[in-house]
Amino acid sequence: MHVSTDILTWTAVILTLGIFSFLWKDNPFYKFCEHLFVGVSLGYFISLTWYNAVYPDLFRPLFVQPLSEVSLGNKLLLIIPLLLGLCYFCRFIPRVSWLVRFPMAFVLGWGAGVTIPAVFQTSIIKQMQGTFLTPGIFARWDVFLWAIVSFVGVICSVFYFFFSREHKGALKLASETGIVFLMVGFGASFGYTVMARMSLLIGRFQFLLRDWLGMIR
Amino acid sequence: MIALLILLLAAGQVAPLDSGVPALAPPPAPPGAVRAFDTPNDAGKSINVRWSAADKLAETWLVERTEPDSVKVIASNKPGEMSYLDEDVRDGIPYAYRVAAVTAADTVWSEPSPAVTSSPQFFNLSRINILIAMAIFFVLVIYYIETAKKGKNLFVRRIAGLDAVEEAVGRATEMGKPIVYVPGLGSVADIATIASLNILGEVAKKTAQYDSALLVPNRDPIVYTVAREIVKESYTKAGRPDAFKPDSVFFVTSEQFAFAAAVDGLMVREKPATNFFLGMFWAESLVLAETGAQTGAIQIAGTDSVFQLPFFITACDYTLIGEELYAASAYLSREPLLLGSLKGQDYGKMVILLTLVIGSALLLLSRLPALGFFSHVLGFFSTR
Amino acid sequence: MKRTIPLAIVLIMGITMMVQFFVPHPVSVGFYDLTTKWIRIVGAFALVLGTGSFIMFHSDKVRRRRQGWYYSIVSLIALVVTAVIGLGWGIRPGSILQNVIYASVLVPLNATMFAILAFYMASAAYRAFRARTREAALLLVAAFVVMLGMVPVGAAIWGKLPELAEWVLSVPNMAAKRAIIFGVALGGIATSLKVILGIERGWLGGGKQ
Amino acid sequence: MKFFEYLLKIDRRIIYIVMGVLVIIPLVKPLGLGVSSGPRAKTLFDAVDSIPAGKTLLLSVDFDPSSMPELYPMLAALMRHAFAKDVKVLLCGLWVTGAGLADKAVTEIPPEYGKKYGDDVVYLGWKAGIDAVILGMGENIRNVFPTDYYGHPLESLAMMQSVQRLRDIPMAVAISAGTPGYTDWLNFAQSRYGLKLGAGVTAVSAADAYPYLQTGQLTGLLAGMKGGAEYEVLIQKNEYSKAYMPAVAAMDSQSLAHVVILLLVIIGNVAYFATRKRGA
Repeated sequence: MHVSTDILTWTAVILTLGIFSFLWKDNPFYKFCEHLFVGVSLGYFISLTWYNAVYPDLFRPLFVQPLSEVSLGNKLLLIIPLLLGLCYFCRFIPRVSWLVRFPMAFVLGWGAGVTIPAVFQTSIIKQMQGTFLTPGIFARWDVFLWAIVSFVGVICSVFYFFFSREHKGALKLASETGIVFLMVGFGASFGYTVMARMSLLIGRFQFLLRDWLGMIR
Repeated sequence: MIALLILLLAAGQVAPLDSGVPALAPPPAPPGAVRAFDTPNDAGKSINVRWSAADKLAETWLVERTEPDSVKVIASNKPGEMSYLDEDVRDGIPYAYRVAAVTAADTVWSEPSPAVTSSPQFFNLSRINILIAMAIFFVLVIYYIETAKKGKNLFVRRIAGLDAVEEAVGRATEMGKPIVYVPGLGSVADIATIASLNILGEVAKKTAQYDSALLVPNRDPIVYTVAREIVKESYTKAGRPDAFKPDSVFFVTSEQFAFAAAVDGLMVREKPATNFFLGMFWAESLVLAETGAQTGAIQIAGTDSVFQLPFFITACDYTLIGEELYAASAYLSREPLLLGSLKGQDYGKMVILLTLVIGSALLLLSRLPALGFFSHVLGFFSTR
Repeated sequence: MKRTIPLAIVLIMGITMMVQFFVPHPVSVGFYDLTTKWIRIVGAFALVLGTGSFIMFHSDKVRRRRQGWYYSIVSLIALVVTAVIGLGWGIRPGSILQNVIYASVLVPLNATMFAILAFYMASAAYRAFRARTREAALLLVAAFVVMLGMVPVGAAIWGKLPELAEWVLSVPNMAAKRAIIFGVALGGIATSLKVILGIERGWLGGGKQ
Repeated sequence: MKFFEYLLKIDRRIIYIVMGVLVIIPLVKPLGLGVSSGPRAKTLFDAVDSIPAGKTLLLSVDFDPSSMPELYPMLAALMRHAFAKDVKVLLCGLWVTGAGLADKAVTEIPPEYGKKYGDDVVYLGWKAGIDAVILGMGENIRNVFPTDYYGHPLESLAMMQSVQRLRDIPMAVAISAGTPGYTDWLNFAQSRYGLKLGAGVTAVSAADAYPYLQTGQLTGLLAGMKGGAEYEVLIQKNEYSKAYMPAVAAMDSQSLAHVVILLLVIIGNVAYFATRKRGA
């Protein structure tokens, strides 16, 4: 077992223990780490956004590249997103703060316009195609049985989320079956969430035991 | 050039150069049904070439393109691949294609296909199914929003979690303990937060009538300002403007876990009779629900985050699952916009279910010999 | 003017992008490429908005000496130092930003923040997860099956457990998730439609004009 | 009944200590419970295995450090598998915080197989605008990534000559911790460009991927650390790698941790119902 002497590993260890200390009691060491975390992650995001988006897509073609590489037409075109982006600044100037609505409108409108057909394609049409009962279900008894069970499960679960009529009679039976499917579905998510959190904890302990204390390979 | 030489050899019956060559294999039959057509539903500049193999002898296929000023072999395919997508063509120029079956000894060309020009299309026919689905759903949503606007009473069924609200506020008043209402950690743009704020308005009306204490901690500064307005308005509507305490609605912090820790401290100190956790939640939902359960309060939770619902369902007394949260806010606020779009979505779901049932019936019937064409139903739902 | 133009932009952009989805013509594909580039640029400026409110929030807390103000100084210094190093010496691998700040500060903080959730999970499992209702009991049973079925020890307890876990995941869970996907998809589409048609105006941020 | 009341009042820090100790023990002294191999991991393995040498496997790094324990072993195993089969690897990412992780993989793993940057592996870097990035890559990769993460123009990289757009790539695997992630690759690449798509996801979002597996949109799935361990075992069994297998080593702790959680739930409920019946 040989403890690492690398300053960077020690920084990481101190910060890891700082966050773990919140489990015992909320303390100044934890508060320091948390505020450090918020500041560093925003600074990191700004740096990456500049080098990966703003500089190559806007700054270089507009200001750095000569007219031979980027035609005047394209340069003028780039003025539009630049102006739209600058409108975000107006949010802090009370008199013109409504200008921030222009870039928001552009982003929201574009996003909604792109999302609606894509969601129809992948989440509705494609999923419906997967839900249909096809002649293929007659292949084997268990394939047939589970295909019917799944089909009924989808129908009943959707009926559980039906709000236009009181759940009585047949609708009550359907929504009761639906809730059973939903609960098993949530149970599966619960099981996987436990698995995920445990993996993260194990990952942190592996870091402490291997990179810091050198106790495991 | 080599092809020419081989042809000469075969045609001229000249003795084969090396005697080791076995008797010449019979020449392969030319590929049949050579078809070239402009690739549909695309941005142009691409032509599809298809052919069928007359026999099994061909080892490779050669595809040759003739355009007004040049003739070029553009591809050589393995025996199995009997199609080629030619994408370095220009729109509006006529092209003709020939395909050759090539074996070690022979190259036999097919008849040239009729000339074809590539062109872009203005509508992608393979996406007609998505267009129809969109049209149906848009009509439903807009129709119901309009009817709701005209004041027509739209029925929304009772939701389990909401019955508990009446009882929960009553219990708080009897025990003389406060109610903690957490409108989630999301922002004003999240649907779940908007739904939660609508429900907060109704809960505030009840706490005004019963004169019990209401505490509303917030994580988002904008949600905090909106929440305070809503509670103030509810107290005035309930005829108790004086009972409204401004600092009962307060901003805590925007850091996720610091907020959870602060609300935990509040619940342990105040020992509220009822906790409401309605809105957007992330991993901190566990921290809140656990501490709340420990203090013995009735807990009513609601979120549309599938990952956090399992924790609320097991740790709280009542849970509004996903769309029930939206329906609850439409039900309580009776706001035409919310009612209309909720009804539109409801009947949208019914259209999906109906299509699934009828479609499945047709598909299963398609096994019968006479009704084979029903199998195209599945094709209609394919996506490219 | 301050409301009609943004609403017009949302309507025009929404409709054009929906139509563009159905038109494979090069002009439409070209329009798509152009607008996607613009979205990336405008998106980067939105970050400026976030940074601005972050700085205002923390500097206000320091100026007013409100409770815990010295922690806000830590946040502000951390932001400035990281941004200066990142923008100054670049983000290429081996740069200070990547080797020091990213690997030894951001990674441990981010990973540990999630790791402590495992501990909360343990205490909540013991103190809060009750089979209060029929539904909660059903949920816990399904969770047991999946949790045990997904790890080798489950197979040791009962040979068929992994198979049962696989069945729970591919039949009931799949049916439930598909129903939820339909509901969420329609919900999202309805909201997007209301934004495009100007029925949903929450994003305008209220205000009199 | 006093005993049950005491049980319910246990301070949560005691539970934390019990949990911590039980997870650390197997890490230091493995119990050797082994790893079962699921069908989903095998499907993905076979799909990657069938990629002809010289072709390119696209890996999208859409996760951040907090999901590293679950997803980084998958990234490493997939790269080792590709290199062992002389398949070229192209990396890109939709998460800004994933950039550092992809860079770590590109610096550490290729040397194990004597692979050179630019010829056998290229990392394009991270880009904002999720659907804009994927659709852009579908039309022409250079539109979205004029240069790679290290600033070299794509023309200068030998491997990129044969890869202009998504149609030139036989298969992609999206390793995602949430959104943006594999669902975006499904929405904007798989259906639009017919790209064969596999996914590596965190355990928590695995349950939601099943509908897409059933429709065939997804070719194979690695779920959580267990999925990573299964893939590590598969590439080791086929002699594609002899490297240390972090995910497999962690599976013993994972097993023990799950058993602890289940026991805690059971004891908690027993104590709850015992006291409630008497106290009600």
